[in-house]
Amino acid sequence: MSTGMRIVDIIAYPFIAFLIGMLYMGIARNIIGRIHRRWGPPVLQNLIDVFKLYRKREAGSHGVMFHLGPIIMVTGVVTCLYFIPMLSDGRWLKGFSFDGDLILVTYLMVLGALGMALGVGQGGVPFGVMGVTRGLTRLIGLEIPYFIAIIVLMAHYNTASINKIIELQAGGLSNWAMFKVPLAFIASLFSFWGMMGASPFDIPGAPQEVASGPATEFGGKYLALMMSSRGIFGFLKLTLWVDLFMGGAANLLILVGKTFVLFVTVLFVTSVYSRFKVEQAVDFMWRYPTIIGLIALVIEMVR
Amino acid sequence: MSYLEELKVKIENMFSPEKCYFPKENLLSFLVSNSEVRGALSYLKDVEGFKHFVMLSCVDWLEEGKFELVYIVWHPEKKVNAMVKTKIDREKAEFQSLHDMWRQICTYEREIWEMFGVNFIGHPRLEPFILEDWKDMPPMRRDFDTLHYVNEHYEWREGREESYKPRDYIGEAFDEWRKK
Amino acid sequence: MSKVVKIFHGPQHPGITGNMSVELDLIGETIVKARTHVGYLHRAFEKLVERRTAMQAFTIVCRICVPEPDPNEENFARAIEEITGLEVPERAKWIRVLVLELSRLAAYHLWMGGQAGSTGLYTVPQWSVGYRDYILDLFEELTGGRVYHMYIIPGGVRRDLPDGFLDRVSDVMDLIESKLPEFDRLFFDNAVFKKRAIGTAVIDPETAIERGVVGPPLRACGIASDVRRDDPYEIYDKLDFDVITEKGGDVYARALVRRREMEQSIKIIRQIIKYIPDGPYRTKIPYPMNWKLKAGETYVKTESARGEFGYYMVTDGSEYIRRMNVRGPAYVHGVSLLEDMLEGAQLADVAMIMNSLGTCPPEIER
Amino acid sequence: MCTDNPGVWEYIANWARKHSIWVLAYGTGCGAIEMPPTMTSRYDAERFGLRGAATPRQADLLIISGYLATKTLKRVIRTYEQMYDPKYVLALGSCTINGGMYWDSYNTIKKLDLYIPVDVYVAGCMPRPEAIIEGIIALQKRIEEGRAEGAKKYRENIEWYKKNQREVFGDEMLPDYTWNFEGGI
Repeated sequence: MSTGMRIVDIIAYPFIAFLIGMLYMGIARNIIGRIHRRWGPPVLQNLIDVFKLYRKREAGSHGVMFHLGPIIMVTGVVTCLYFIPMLSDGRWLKGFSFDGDLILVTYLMVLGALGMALGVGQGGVPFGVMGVTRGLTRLIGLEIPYFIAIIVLMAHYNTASINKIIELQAGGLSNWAMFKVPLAFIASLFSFWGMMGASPFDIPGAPQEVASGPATEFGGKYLALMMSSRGIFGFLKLTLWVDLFMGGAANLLILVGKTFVLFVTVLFVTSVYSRFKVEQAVDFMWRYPTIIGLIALVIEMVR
Repeated sequence: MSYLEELKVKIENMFSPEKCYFPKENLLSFLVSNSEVRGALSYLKDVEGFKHFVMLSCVDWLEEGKFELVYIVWHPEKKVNAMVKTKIDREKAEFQSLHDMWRQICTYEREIWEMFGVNFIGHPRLEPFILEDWKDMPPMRRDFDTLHYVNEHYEWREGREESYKPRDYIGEAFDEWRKK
Repeated sequence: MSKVVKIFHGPQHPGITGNMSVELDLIGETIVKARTHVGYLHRAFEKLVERRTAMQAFTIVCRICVPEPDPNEENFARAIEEITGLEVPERAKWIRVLVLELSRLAAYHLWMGGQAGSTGLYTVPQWSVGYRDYILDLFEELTGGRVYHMYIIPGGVRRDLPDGFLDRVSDVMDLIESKLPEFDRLFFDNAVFKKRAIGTAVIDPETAIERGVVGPPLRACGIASDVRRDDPYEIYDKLDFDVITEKGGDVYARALVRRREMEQSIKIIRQIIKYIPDGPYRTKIPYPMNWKLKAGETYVKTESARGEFGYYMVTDGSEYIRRMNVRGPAYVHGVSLLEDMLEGAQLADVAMIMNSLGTCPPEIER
Repeated sequence: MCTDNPGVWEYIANWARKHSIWVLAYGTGCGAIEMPPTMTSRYDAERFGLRGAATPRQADLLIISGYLATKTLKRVIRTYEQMYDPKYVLALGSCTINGGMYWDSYNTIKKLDLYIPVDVYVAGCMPRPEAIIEGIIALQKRIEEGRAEGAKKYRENIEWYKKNQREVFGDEMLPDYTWNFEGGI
């Protein structure tokens, strides 16, 4: 691949994630609309929303960190994105994967939340601070089953490279990690729902409790940045799970198909459950998914 | 003799109610002097079992120069209401606070303090309840003219004053409707 | 972390029912002190009623409580009737009860949406508010208004039932009844909702009576208190229905009481459809523009969806009402009781507790 | 930034604004009772790109649903000033237009447009959900034509608005919010 092509590839990387992520959020609003027995907005609604927010004329500020918060969030998300290969075969959209990138990705995924916390801290809105506190507390709950699942996976395939894991899953459905280490997949699915903000775990931004949580004081361009990064982050997580457990994707069509299936499970969960309180969520996460994950770990060690 | 009629006799013996009668079947209403209110209410609550406090109201009898405080209680077992009334002086509107008998009286007293200007002695929290930055006289007093206040403080949209008088119009419309 | 954070929860906040605000002192997520602030909806109804004749006043009283206006009309009409001695025809009484029960069903649907929405379950409000519209359509056909009806006037009701109206009521009742199990599955049996609601904001029976709690919150403590049974008005003594009680006194028990009362309302409406008599639907009233109301006083009450709704009315022989004082259930639930319930609760529960107590700001401040 | 000559971007932006109106969830009066039916499954205002926003910073449209008590008016002005330009106001109900049935009430305002700029009035008591949707469509038309410039009007006539507000509030005036700076810091 020539250097020019490589540059195009790298520039296209976040944009593809952004577009698909935004489209998914639009489709989500549609599907949820159908569950609500109504039509729902157009599919492109989220893109229109983001564009409108970028074109807001005013945006108040509370200082430097308030500016930087959303920017750190986007940076963290995009950096993280580059280490997750979208397509396994061919030369396109491979990202910068290397041996041991799974560990790096795991840490980079938290960076967005931390950037947000810094920005909100300067906003001075108690709801925002409260939302961030809730978000970080929830993170403690979510990370445990996720880490256990990752450890099981790494032990099973004896590698910490996402690309290697994808390669080892090649060759048919039965080779997928979700069937090879089913318990680890189930454990990781709970924390996946939590990370996607699906309903029992959508605590940080609960409108009835803390207005809109971390985003309370952010409007206009800041909110647009946050929405964009949320779109990218959503697609990032979907891709990561497809890579780790569902055998990766050879071309964009397969990637979209697999991520979409995973995405729909999130929607169904989100529309039939109430919201936990934060300590209930942590309690839940440290109980069922963690136990399932530990069993998977024991099985893996015995094998 | 029903329970309420017995109660009426008891109350007439015990207190000196000015006017003790039944406005309707299961409601006993009597007017006592200021000093007897607490006694009457605690008799109703502790001896007779009128455990549920319904409401405290205030009526402005401008012509007599009196405020009438009305305490309504409910008997959860016998299913009857009783109404204890007392008249206080309008010029020096003061009364003892009864918030220690039922907690929710606090709220009612706070509203009456604000709306009628009755000062409840011993109330823990006499602070503005509904109105904010109110500088005029307490608005529920009968000598407060709300239309005058509106004319002073707000601007009317043009066209409203030229329209028909609703009062006359409703009268005519009602006449026509009645003929049909 | 022991730093106290002060939060103004409302008036502009999605978790507040209506337009009021709660000032919360928080340590972490736990509330140490709560103060309610009301008055954002004060329209001075009690003052306005003093300036209007009875017939003019009856059109504005329904605005006192927005989610369920009919108990206000009923109270006002019955207070005037009791003071002036007007006789209401039999058919009018049955129609009034029909309207009251329909409006109770509509209010419970709205409550269900609010309660589910307050815990983050957004599918239920979408469905229940949608089904509530079927009832509003019935109201529109009967009275001409979706929300404010101005239908129950002193001396009867404003007009007779349209042709075939009862059949349509029957259809809507069948539809609503068939949808109730859906809500059971989605909401009342929802594991997460149960986990959050059971044991939250418990009221014990003694304090409930002492503090003036009425309606579903009182019945959720196991006390069978219902104005429809205790002090029957209109024709409730002729109808067969149960007073629902639950043990527990928490948010979940209150939800279950309301859920089971919806079935009772449907049962009552079915009886009305079956047994409603023929006859005139209102009596002749004196010329309304100078209708001198006999001097007198009365206290009337109606069981609304949130509990006992009372009117204290005094007349002095003129054509105007001397004083009308409204005692909405939220007056007690939404101010002093709410403050006590919130102390020690968590920030996440505020919306849930407000909804389950049936806080309705417009009737607190009128 | 505020531009006097709308270019292509402004034209596209207006199109986007028209199709993405976030409503501030503030039920100021009894009109709030018809907002749930408007937003939920029967009338489904989300088809037009309407969405609830939890905080004023994110909202585009402030719906004044019915009468405003003076105590609420203070909060409404505060909320309005916190919203970011471009922002719109839709007033529901006769009571916002001329006082409606509360014409002689000492605690409700009679003319909303004295205190904040109103883009669309919807008459009625209560306006039905259809009427609300029609009002929103009228607002969309104004946005598309670039005529919904309430914030600009507010900034330009700030003395007049503040004078009117002072008549109601007396000395207890609000602190100033974001109206006095343009395009952020």
